[in-house]
Amino acid sequence: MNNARNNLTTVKRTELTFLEKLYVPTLWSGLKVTFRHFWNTLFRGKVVTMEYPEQKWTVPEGYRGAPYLVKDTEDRTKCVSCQLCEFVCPPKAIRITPPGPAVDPTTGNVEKRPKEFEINMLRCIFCGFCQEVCPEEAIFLQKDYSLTGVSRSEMIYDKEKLLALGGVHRGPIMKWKQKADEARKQDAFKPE
Amino acid sequence: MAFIVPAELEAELNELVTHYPQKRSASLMFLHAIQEHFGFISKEAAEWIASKLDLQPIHVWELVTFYPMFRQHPPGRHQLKICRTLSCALGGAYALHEHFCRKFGLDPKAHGIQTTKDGSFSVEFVECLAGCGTAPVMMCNDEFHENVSLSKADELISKCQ
Amino acid sequence: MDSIMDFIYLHRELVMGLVKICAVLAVLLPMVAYSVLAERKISAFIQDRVGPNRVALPLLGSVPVLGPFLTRLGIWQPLADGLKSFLKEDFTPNYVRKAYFWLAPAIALIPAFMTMAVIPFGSYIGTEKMVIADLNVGILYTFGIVSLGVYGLVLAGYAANSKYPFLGGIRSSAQMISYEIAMGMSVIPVFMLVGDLNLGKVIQHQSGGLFSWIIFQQPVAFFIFMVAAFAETNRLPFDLPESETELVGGYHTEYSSMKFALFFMGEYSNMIASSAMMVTLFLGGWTLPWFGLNANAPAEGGLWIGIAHIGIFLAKVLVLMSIFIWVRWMLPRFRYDQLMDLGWRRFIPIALANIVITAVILYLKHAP
Amino acid sequence: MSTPTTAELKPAPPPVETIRIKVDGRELDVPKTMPDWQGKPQPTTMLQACAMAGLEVPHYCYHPKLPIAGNCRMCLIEFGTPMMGPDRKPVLNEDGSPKIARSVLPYEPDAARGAIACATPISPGMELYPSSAATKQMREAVLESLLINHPLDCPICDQAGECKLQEYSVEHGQATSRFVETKVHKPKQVDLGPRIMLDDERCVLCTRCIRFTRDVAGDDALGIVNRGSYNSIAAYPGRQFDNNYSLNTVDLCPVGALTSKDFRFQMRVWFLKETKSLCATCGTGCNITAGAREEKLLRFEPRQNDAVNGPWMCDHGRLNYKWVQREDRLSTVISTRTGSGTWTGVLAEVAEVLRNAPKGSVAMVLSARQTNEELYLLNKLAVLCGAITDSIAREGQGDALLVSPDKNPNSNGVRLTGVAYTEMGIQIPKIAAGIRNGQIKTLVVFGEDVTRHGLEGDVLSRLDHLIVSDVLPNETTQRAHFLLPGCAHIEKRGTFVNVKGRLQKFMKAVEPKGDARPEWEFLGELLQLLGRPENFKSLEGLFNQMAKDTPAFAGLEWSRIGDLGVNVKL
Repeated sequence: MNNARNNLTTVKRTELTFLEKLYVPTLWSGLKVTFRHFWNTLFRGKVVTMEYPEQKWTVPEGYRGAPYLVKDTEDRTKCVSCQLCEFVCPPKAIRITPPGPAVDPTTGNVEKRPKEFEINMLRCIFCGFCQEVCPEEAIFLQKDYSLTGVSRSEMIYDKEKLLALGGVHRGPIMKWKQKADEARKQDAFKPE
Repeated sequence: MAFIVPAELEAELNELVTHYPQKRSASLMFLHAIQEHFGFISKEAAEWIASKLDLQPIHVWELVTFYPMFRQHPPGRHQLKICRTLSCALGGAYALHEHFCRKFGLDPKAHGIQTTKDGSFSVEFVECLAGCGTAPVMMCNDEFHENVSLSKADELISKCQ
Repeated sequence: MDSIMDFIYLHRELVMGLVKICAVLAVLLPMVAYSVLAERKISAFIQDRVGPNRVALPLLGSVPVLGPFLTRLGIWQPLADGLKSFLKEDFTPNYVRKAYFWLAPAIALIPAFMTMAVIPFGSYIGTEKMVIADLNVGILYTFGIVSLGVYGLVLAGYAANSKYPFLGGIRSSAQMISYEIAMGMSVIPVFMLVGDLNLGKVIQHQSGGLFSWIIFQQPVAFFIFMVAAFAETNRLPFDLPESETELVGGYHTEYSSMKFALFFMGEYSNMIASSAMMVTLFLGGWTLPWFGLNANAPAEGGLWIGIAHIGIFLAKVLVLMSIFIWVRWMLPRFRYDQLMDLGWRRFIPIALANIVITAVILYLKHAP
Repeated sequence: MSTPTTAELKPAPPPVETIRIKVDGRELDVPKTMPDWQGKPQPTTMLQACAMAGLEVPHYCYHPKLPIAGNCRMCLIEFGTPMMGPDRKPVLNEDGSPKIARSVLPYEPDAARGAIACATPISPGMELYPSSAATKQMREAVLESLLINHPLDCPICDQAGECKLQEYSVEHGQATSRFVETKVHKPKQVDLGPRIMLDDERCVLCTRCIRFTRDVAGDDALGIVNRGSYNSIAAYPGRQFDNNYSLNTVDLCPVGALTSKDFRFQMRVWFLKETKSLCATCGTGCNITAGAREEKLLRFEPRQNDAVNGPWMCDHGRLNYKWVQREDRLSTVISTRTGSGTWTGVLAEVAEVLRNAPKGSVAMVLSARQTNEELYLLNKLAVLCGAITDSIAREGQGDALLVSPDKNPNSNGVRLTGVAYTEMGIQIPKIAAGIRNGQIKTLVVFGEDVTRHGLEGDVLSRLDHLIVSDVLPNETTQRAHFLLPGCAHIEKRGTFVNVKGRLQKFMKAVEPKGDARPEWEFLGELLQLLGRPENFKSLEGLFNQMAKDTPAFAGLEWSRIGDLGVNVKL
């Protein structure tokens, strides 16, 4: 205890001089600072404000905006409704309705797609867990930061809206395609 | 198409069952006999065997799909089996196979047994026919042919026709 | 027609009083509105922002150069704000003490207006003295009225019946009372110099050139008075009663719509009133030591001089208003104990010392 | 495997012969024999010995209720046996303990040779090393090999979350596969039968399904076709795998190869709230786990209870849950007399009717689908009104395994609570006659459509008051003057007594729809309105009171029934 105390360095608070105690010089320099800013803004146009609807912010790379669903380059919904994002979503903003037992034969090896996929943008906290957890690279946080609506129900984005906003993802990985191609190639080698 | 087994074959098969302690043990022999007689094992045949041996058809089907030489579809009238094991492969089995295929308008790269449209020939690769010294060897139906050159092959085809 | 003229002739003082009241209100209310705009704009500039620049009037906005210019200045913003105040939902929480809750905004606003009555905002126009009520005890009246202002705030804090307003109300009562003492004491030397409580006389006293302005004779008094005025009007760095960071809004937390706007107007009216008082007491009132503007306007042909006096007065008030706004962005809010310390242990002793010193100097000067 | 919690009177078992072995260096006495899947004593296996030592040996093909196949190799463990000298005597260490010879590969004495724990019996002095490095390596190798051709489509696989391949990969596997070759693709979405979908790519060929359907269900429909990497489970071409127990193979399948068409893609299993309940489709009373998400029932799964259903249940019972949440479900309480639509209002009216009914003018038809507690309360009500009571028998097809011919879940409850005696339904003609001759003016019906059981519409129209409680609408509920919407058993708690006299309790899985309330709740309130002192705020209290009042349930308490139920005297 003593040792610890001995090791401490005590920093002495400097006594203020009489002038400093009056604070008047300090006040004066403060007024100068504010006045300089006033002057620069008013007459030299040094404005930091961005006037939003006319001027728009350049969104940096890696910005986490609203999460949207993407399609691949062959116009397929990448989401297979594995519901991992629904599970991981901290504010429970995602709600997926799985497709039920009917299988769409056009999907090839991808047997499953969401019947409905809803994100409540009022609940979404843009944390990016959904993107991180997605095994199919089907949901991405995109650059939209200004989401507006006039009702709560309007802010629940459904599958069509999410897909339309999400656009096409040009990623090189297309699991279903690779699997389907492999399987097709092997059909020829199948024993009778 | 009803599956009818001739009486003498059935009698032969009935006798075959008695060779084994359990009926089920006769399944392979049954399959061989049926294939010999009909050329292949149809689903009806498999079901017939199953009922004959007090089995479920799936048990017979397991055997049929396990052994590649049990056929599930009718082969051609003349079956050309070309050995492709190492010695014959080095000795020109693939060229021979391709030759047959071209002759019959079949795909030389396709896998498995191929039958001509008129059903007269079927061509396939088989594993070792135990004639390595005289590669390439092949079988035409049950006949064994050694040192099969392309001209010999043509000869074989014309003989069959 | 004649009867009306007769009435005017008979009750000249009453009629002129009403006219002056109307004129003062007609100037004061827009000043309140535009001081809000000034506050927003100046604050914005100090913070490198642009401030309100969106509200456009339908017709004026489309005038080629002027329209967009005025819009960018935010000239129409106060109109929109005022309109908004009326259109917003006037929400009264159901747990408040309704009568006091409704009364408080009015009580907060009225004293600020009443202070204006004794301030001489000009010399003469014609034969009419430019003050609503030329009281002999003007300054006493002012202090009497100003101390009423605190009731509006305390009442609001009490009536809202919730904790933030309550704390705001308590803070405001303590702060107002503390600084009123310092303020009152700081002006005593002024009247010792002038020898009269009439504010008109105070201005007469200062009409002898720039250095006859009392600020140069009593700088300490002016400083204390100004700081106390900041405290009285709840301006930063003394905005403890409404400090939004800790009390959400203090005494007006529960107010909305026009009732909130009344508090707002009250605050800005108070600022204007304090500025006017400072101008009157320390900065020579409507006088200007040049161009012969020091003397009263003559009754004949002195109309322009009379108007110029009013303009001078307003200009001085505006400069002080700007200082109010300017200071806001320079100092952080005091802690409550610092506030009390400053009031009781610094300003009151200094003001007392100032009185004594002034008295001594005056005695020595006039001593035979 | 848990055993029934209540002690049943049985002769004390004979002392068991034990073998002393070591598991991970810990000495342990294990019985020499253990019951196999059919209950016959068989030499104890390494796997069972490890389980007794508290160590789980991973396995796919092994299942305690199926014959042993030993084909997945997942349960490989390293072991050692006491070393024998040339003189056939144990070799001893210096300290006198027997020297252990670790089992090694014949020509590679440094590499351990594992044994499949599920099929290798233990012998005296044996040492098992289920946690050794060699065992770990064997498990890694087996998993790697099982995953060579696995499609890894967990995101769309319904088994994900309860998949042994996933679990063991995490627990015992390697993080990465060394295989870069193209995977073998096998048929996906194979329609195996009306209720089963097969994905051959995911199959690990453990043959649990084949053994189940051959040895337990007795419908030898499945086999393995093709050879080598193309091995796949199949039914005979053109035949359906459609026996009434086919869905058990979905539970058995350790991976996602066999999936239920009904549950397929409906919901990921980790979202399901699981509730211990019973199947109420027949009198067997199979124990089930009901899976629901946000008040929507999604599946029933069997819950192991060796005294009732083992680990199985029939497909019919398993899929018999959809009616509970049907759209036309009764969900409003209503009195057609006054139009009142609140429970307080309607119950007050019903109480008024029953209070003013003269003795002998009330009859009650109560369903054997009601719980014991409800039947007990209804019986109290009947005594209060002097009513004659009866229930309705429901006979159907049974089978040798689980399905009972009695289609009521609580026929014995009806008998034991005194609602009906030996034969159900003998009073119905009497009630019908009573209504016809005007003696019976008030009829109380719980859970039955009496128009189909001898009290046709024209009979009912003679009644002054028809008080009906049910779950689904039918002709009787349409004619009701007072309609009290009740709950399906999955929406409430209670007990049933199955055909063999086992009293079992079940829990509430989902909330009832609309106004519907558990019958015991409003029956308690009704009895109070009629001046009875009882006020049953909780089902526990009600059950304990019933146990006191009912001779067959004497000595029982809700808290002591346990999840697997108790036998009562019939």
